[in-house]
Amino acid sequence: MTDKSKEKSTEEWKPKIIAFLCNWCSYAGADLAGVSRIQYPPNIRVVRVPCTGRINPFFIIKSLAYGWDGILVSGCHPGDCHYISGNYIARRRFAILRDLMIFLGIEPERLNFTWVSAAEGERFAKIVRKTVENVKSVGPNKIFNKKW
Amino acid sequence: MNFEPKILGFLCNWCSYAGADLAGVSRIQYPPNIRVIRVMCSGRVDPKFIFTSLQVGIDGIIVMGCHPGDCHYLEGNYEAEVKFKMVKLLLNLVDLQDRVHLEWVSASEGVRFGEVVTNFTESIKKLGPSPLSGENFDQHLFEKLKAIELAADGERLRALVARKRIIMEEGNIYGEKISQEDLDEILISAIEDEFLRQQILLKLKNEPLSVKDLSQLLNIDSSVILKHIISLKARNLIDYDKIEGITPFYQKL
Amino acid sequence: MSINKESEDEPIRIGVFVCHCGTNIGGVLDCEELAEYAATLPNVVFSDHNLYTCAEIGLTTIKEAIEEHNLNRVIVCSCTPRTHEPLFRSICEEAGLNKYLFSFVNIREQCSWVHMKKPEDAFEKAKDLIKMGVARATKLEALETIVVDVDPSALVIGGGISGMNAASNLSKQGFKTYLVEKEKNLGGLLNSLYRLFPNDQESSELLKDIEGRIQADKNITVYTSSMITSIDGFVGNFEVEINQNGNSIRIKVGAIIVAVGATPLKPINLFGYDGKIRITQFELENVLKNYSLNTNNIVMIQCVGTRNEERMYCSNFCCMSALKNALIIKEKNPDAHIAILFRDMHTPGIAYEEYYRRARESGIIFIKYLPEKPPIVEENKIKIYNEYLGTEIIIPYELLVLSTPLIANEDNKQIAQLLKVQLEENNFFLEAHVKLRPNDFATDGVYIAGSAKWPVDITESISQGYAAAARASTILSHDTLEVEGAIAYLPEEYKDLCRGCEICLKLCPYKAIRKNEKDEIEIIQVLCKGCGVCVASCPKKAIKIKHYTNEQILSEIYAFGGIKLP
Amino acid sequence: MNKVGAVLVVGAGIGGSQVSLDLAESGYKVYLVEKSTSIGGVMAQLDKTFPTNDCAMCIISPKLVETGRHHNIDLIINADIREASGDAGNFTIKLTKRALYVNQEKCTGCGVCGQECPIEAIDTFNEGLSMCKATSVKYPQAVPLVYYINLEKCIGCGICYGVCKAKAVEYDQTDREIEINVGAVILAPGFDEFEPDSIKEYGYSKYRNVVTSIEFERILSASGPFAGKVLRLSDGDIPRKIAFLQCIGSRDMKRGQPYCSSVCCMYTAKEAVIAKEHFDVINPTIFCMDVRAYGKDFDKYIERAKNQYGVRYIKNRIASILEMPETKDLKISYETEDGKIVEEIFNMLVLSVGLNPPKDAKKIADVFNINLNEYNFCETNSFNPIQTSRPGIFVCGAFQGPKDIPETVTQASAAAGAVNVLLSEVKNTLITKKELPEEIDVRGQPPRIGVFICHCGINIGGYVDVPAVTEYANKLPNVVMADRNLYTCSADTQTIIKEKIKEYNLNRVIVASCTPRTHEPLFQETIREAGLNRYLFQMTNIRDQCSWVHMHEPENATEKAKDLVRMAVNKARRIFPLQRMTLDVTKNVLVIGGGITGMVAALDLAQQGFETYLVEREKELGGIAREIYSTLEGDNVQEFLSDLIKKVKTQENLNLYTEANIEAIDGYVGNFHTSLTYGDKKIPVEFDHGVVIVATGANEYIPTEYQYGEDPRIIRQSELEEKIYKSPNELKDVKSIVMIQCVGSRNEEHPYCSKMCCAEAIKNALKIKELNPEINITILFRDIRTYGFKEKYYQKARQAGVLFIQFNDNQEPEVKIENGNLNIIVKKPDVGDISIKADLLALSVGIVSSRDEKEELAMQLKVPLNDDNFFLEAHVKLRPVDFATEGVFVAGLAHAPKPIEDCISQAKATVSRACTILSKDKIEAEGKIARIDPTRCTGCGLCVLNCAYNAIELQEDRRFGTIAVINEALCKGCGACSGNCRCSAIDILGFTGEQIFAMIMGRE
Repeated sequence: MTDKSKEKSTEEWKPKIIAFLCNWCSYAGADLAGVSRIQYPPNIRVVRVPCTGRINPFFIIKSLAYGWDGILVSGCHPGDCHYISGNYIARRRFAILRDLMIFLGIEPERLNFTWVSAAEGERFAKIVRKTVENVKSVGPNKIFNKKW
Repeated sequence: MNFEPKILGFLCNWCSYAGADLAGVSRIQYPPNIRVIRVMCSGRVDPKFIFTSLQVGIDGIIVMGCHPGDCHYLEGNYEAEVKFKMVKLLLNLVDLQDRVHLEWVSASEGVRFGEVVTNFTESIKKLGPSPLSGENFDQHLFEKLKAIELAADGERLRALVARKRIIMEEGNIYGEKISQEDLDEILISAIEDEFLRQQILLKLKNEPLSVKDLSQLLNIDSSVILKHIISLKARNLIDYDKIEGITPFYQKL
Repeated sequence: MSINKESEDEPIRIGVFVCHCGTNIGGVLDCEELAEYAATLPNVVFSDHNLYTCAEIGLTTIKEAIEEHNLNRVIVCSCTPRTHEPLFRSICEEAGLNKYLFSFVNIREQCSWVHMKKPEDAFEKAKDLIKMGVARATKLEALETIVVDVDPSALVIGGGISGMNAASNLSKQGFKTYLVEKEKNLGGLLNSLYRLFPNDQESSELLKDIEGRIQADKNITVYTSSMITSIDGFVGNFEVEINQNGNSIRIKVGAIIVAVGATPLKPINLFGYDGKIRITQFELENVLKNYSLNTNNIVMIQCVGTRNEERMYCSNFCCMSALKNALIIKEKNPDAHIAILFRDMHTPGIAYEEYYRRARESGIIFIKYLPEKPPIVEENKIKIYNEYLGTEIIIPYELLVLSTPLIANEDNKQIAQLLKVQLEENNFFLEAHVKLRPNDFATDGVYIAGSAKWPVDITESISQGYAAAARASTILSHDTLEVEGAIAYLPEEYKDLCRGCEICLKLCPYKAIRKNEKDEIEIIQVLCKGCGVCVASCPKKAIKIKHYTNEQILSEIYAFGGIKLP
Repeated sequence: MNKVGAVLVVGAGIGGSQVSLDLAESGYKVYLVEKSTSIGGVMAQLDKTFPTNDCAMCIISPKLVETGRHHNIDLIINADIREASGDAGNFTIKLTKRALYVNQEKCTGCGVCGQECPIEAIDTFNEGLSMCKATSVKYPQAVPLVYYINLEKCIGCGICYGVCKAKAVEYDQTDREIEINVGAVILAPGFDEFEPDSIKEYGYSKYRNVVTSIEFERILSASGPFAGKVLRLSDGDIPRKIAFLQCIGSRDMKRGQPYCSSVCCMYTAKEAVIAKEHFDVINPTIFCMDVRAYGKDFDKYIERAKNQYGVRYIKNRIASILEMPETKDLKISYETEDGKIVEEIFNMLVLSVGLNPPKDAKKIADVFNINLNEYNFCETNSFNPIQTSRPGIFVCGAFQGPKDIPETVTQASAAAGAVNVLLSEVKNTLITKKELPEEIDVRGQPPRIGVFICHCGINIGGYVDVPAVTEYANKLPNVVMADRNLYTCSADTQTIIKEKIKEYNLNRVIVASCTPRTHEPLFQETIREAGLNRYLFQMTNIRDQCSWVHMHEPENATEKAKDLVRMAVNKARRIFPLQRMTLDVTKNVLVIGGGITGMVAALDLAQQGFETYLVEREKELGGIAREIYSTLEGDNVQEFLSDLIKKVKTQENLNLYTEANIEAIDGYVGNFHTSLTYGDKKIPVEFDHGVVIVATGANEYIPTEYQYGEDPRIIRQSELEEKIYKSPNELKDVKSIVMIQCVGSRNEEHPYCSKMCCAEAIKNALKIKELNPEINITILFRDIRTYGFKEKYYQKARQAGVLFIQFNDNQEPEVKIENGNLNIIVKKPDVGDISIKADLLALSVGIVSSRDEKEELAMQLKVPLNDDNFFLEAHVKLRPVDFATEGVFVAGLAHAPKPIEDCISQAKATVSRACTILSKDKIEAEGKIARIDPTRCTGCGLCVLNCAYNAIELQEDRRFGTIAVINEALCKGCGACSGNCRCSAIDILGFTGEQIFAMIMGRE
């Protein structure tokens, strides 16, 4: 690491986090946070997907490869899935993915999987805060050198 | 010891300040305790000025404007009156209401200006030094006054007061006139709410506190505190901090 | 425009000048010591004391000190800013200092003179006042005065006697004048009058004279049968749209005079009014024009439909009209029996009282009636209770004349809205101040004359026309208009705070605040007078005021309180 | 008289919304009239719902949005019905729409008016636990999202008018009279909660820590006043011990209502469980009389509450409540099972309040001229629970009697079914259909993207630098124009968008504004009107998820907005038109099962002219109902049944196959093909149909316990009923009858409640007492579950001298036959064993469903069974008669044990659900669905397992071998298959991997 990049990392570093939200619960929860004007850090960029079940593990890996500092995946609470069982499938999938990523040397703090319901605006904000904190705690994504 | 109160006067440029000048020209003698701040119109006197004055230990504050109907700016003194009424109501909450006074003095009333200042100075002398003056001022009261200032400075009370006169005199948007009493009732309840909320916020500024802590510190029933905690939370001014045992703590955002 | 000596980085350098004012101040306060005290205050780099600061030598001292000590704030501690501020401000400007960087401390009217017997306390007070003045001066900012161009032309609304005189007067001063009349002819009520009191001139004569002058005047454009449809802009720069018979005409003027006059009341359902043998005083004028009266018994009733609950005002000229017309009848037909039933005769001034005397001498009978016992009008007689006799009198009549008041025009409301000016409770126009600004509106650049404001007679109408013209010329005679710099404004960085609640807009007495086409609050600088009510009321605290900022006032409070708050 | 193809629905809770959607989808114009300002009713207030603990808002809000947007539903909020005249088929309704003082069309729901309003009011949605403003919206996710002015509180300051950028505030609005013409009316006004103020002993509104269950619901809710923290009101602490008191205002002859409110036992258990879930320190205790967990999977829930969450149940009413002055805790004294009075301190007390008829029930009855029952609920009868006393006016939901959400939804659909029968000939006469221009073919064109960025008044523009974002958007690749609007959703902006599409020849449109959840359909409609395929649209949310949540960081918010716009552009560059597949619908129905349920459904459908095939396995129609003579309420079942059978046999369009055996059911929604054999000769027959209704029923349990079958005196309840009705003489010498409840129910083998056995026992007991009051009847029970109005008969039975003895769950009575004497021994720990001599022992047996019988059909239809071998519906709460597989429905005992009226409700509900499909000539499938790349598919079949909708099959392909094939008609586009496909052979149209990668990548 050069001195210059060191310098850069010490100044106000704003982690970029990509969030995959399921359309029916978490996206609605994020909307509710907005309607209730609950403030949270502006580091996340949301990609709306129909269901967490739709999230290919590849999306996560690619996101890291493209230099996002952290990932947030949020779906319906267990049992609340609009598509009956999609979130269960996602849960199993991410449990494995997480192990794999940790095995690859990726800090688990970058990978944040959670549930947020349509009534949990406050919780959504809290989770974003927590996610940003988590990602901040491990610093910029350096595992993948690819920059845009 | 002879108590010489510090008195601050806010005088409108066109009537009262001229009246004070006339008192001078006429060599009318009055107690030298008053210091004057000239404003263009008594309507300019932001309630904040009065609360700040009390906070810095001034013993008495008098606001003077043109007589009703004489305002150089047509109706600024009426606005001053409405605002002053709120100031009184707020100061009632901490028993400082007698330290402020509103009076109309015209440019020709030099003698009267002298009388008004004399009387007000006397009344403040009788009250004795402000509990907020001196080195060992009442910290508790100071904080309460700060809360009052913030309450008066908040959007809600400012909006209510700014529209009060129109609603009373010209009628509201439905074309009805609401009586002073009814509006005062609404205003008083808003004042009480905002005062308490600001007190809570001030307390939370220093450290996270629980409802029970706040209840004890402010000597207000804890269920009432909780009610306002909910309102403050809904306004995103405070949030949960932590839970100790079974007691949630709140922090200011 | 003065050079702004202050720049952001420049440290604040205050000069304090304490005035002895002969012995006025110096006799009570130790000015030298005050000057020394001032020197100890933060940011004060220079202090001095003079015998008369306002004298040439004092002023020179200030100028020199500004130069020498590179002062960027000047404080004079002397008399009252109300009289002397302009002087010191101009001295500062001459020395290249923005006039708003000058501050005044009143230690004479409000200190030495009023606490002569307590010089020690007065001294302490003076110190405090200086301390407060210095604190305020530290926070002062240089302000620019706003200059707007003035369109040297005027619009007069209403072509009656008042409006015509105003127009003629303005034109004579060299201002292009537009005279708008809603009727086909100029003249207004003059058209319906016969002779005029107190000189018994024929109305038509007067009308012919003035109308001739107006029509001949190239500087006056007359629009008859015309209505104002819109008025935009502000003092010096009004944009007016006139509708003449369906054609739209747009003009630009610097000032506007409202001289729309008033309308005589038709006393429907009062005293048996029928327009034939029971007519109004105005209708009588017409009868008198080509004298066709062959009746001997004439009764006049005063205060018909006025000074009652519905119209709590006196119409001012009706007593004189009645006297005048009665005398005309007497003149034509000395045998006529005329009785005037009145409540109070209003004949102010020498000429008018003279008229009254003549009427009495000519044998006209005056009978007072009480408002609670008004005359009872029957087929051809009138019953009236006489307070002095304690009985009812019966008077036969062939012609009954009712003196009715002028009432506000129906379209006053509409015009008021266009001009954003106020009406009073009877829908007459409301002047800015009844005593001090009788022909001004609160809105700058708009003036009022004649019966539009209040029923007045011809004489008064003419003088008000002149007065309004004179007021308008104070604006029009300048190429540009310098507007007060200490005004309210919505700073760019606070614009986002504003939610558009319109509280300020409703409170502003000068209509200086409006919502623009983007639905944003906008303060029209030239209209603002800087009273600060909007600032003290804005719930979002988005509106600020210059020269009386919160920071400035609070700094004074802190200085006095002696505690520095965080 | 001309029938009118429109329906009035009164009340827009979950019932009213369901009925409206059903009818709107079936081709009727619906006027949905709601007295408050937003739809959703009580369900929107709930935190979670039992028994699944689903988040109420998650599952209801999509439904509400759909209701609010449906082009056949005319939503009239804040309105009261004044008059209803006319007859079935043609009513004239006069109603008053009260002024909102906000223009509904103009209001964008941005909420600035509420924020700036200086007047506070009590928030009724939060049950008074928090404050709202005099200008407010009912709740943040309200549909329609319209603010209104609370005139009682408003002082008329006019601030809201000034701050409303949309100029929607209209103070001069007045109440508006509306007259509408409809063919039928459905009443769904719901209920009002019992107000416990009247019962002083509970201390409600006197003691701060006593709350009602609905208040507690808001306390639990994540969007409630405490944001989901369970706090007590006196001091904001978490209550360690919460006591729940059941039956407040229910089953209370003196101070409340005599009936059972049906839902309280379950919601109390749910509240206790959720409270425990929120904070483990909370220890809930429930004081109750009986635990009435009679619904599907309810008992399991109670068991979980007890065992998993440690919820303590005390089967006693409490004696007194006292507030401790210092701590504000509550001292409760109650009687233990062994008769001791004990005192216990609780930190908080929740009163499980009952359901009362709506406060305006009498007014509703007057306006519509219908009868109310003795409790002021709507009067109906057992065999037609949705029909009011006036033809053409139907009822559903809690106004008919206290009930939970699934039953309400079922009844709502049932009412819709009844309307379908009444108005079938005027179907599709009043609905609107938009003429759309032909779609522009954009194939082969490079993307030409237009970006519209919304200021949303100040909601976005106040925090995000919209001009900067617009400028930024303009520079992005393929963007040919970017523009900004004050309100992109306003009508005039729609015109602008259309003009710009023409002017710039746009083939992709992006709107950056609020949430696509509510506004995407609007913009899609706009671009479709301009000739673009609706999938050529992208929306990005820079308000709810950007400007509103980063108000204090305008620069970062602007940066985020730019990123979001760029991500949308990147995706838009890769989107392409999608076509919604349309399918022809075969307007025939297969109804499987010829019991009451199946017959009612078949009859209702055939009456509408749909060709209906009713298939019964046995020779006789009638199923289990053949053994039932009377309902608890005294209705004659046999008469009803024979009448029904007669109708079925003579009904036109109704093809009846008895002794039938279904060989195969193929196909999918709209296009099923069935082959079966019927009659003793096994005649084969084949037919096509569009939908399937499963009404295969269930069986009575044949007990092995209590020595059943070993002694003629030990019989089943149904055998006793037969005796009563057929041979009452046999009972002549009987002096003592004992009944044992829960035989074969609520045990390990059958862990569910059979719902009807308590009623059966009481029904028989009452009938016997009627025949001979001298006979001693003892009912041994665990809980008496006479829910709803059935409680009345429980009271009656007790008054008639029937003895009720409770036995503990783990201490079943013993049957001893000694010396020919039949003795039943009940163990009571407090008083010792009780021995009762009986001449007859009637066993109240449950309903069971056998896997052997059901499995084959389940396989044929690809629908699931639950652990108890009943069919599993798509969603317990909101789709109670649907299967996840589209076009297949379930009703009656096949779904779960239930009494006849519930079966009929479900039958009618399936009729309505079927009509939503059958009423259309073509059905449109989802456009955003899965697509398989056959070259990559290895045919592993994992996706087949993952698909919740049975939309994937493995098929042999000539070129590729075994591959997965998507049934486009069934696919919902959830993407579970795609995410799991190990060869990345499956992609989701509209959310393709490429598109999402583009969003991930596109950072400069």
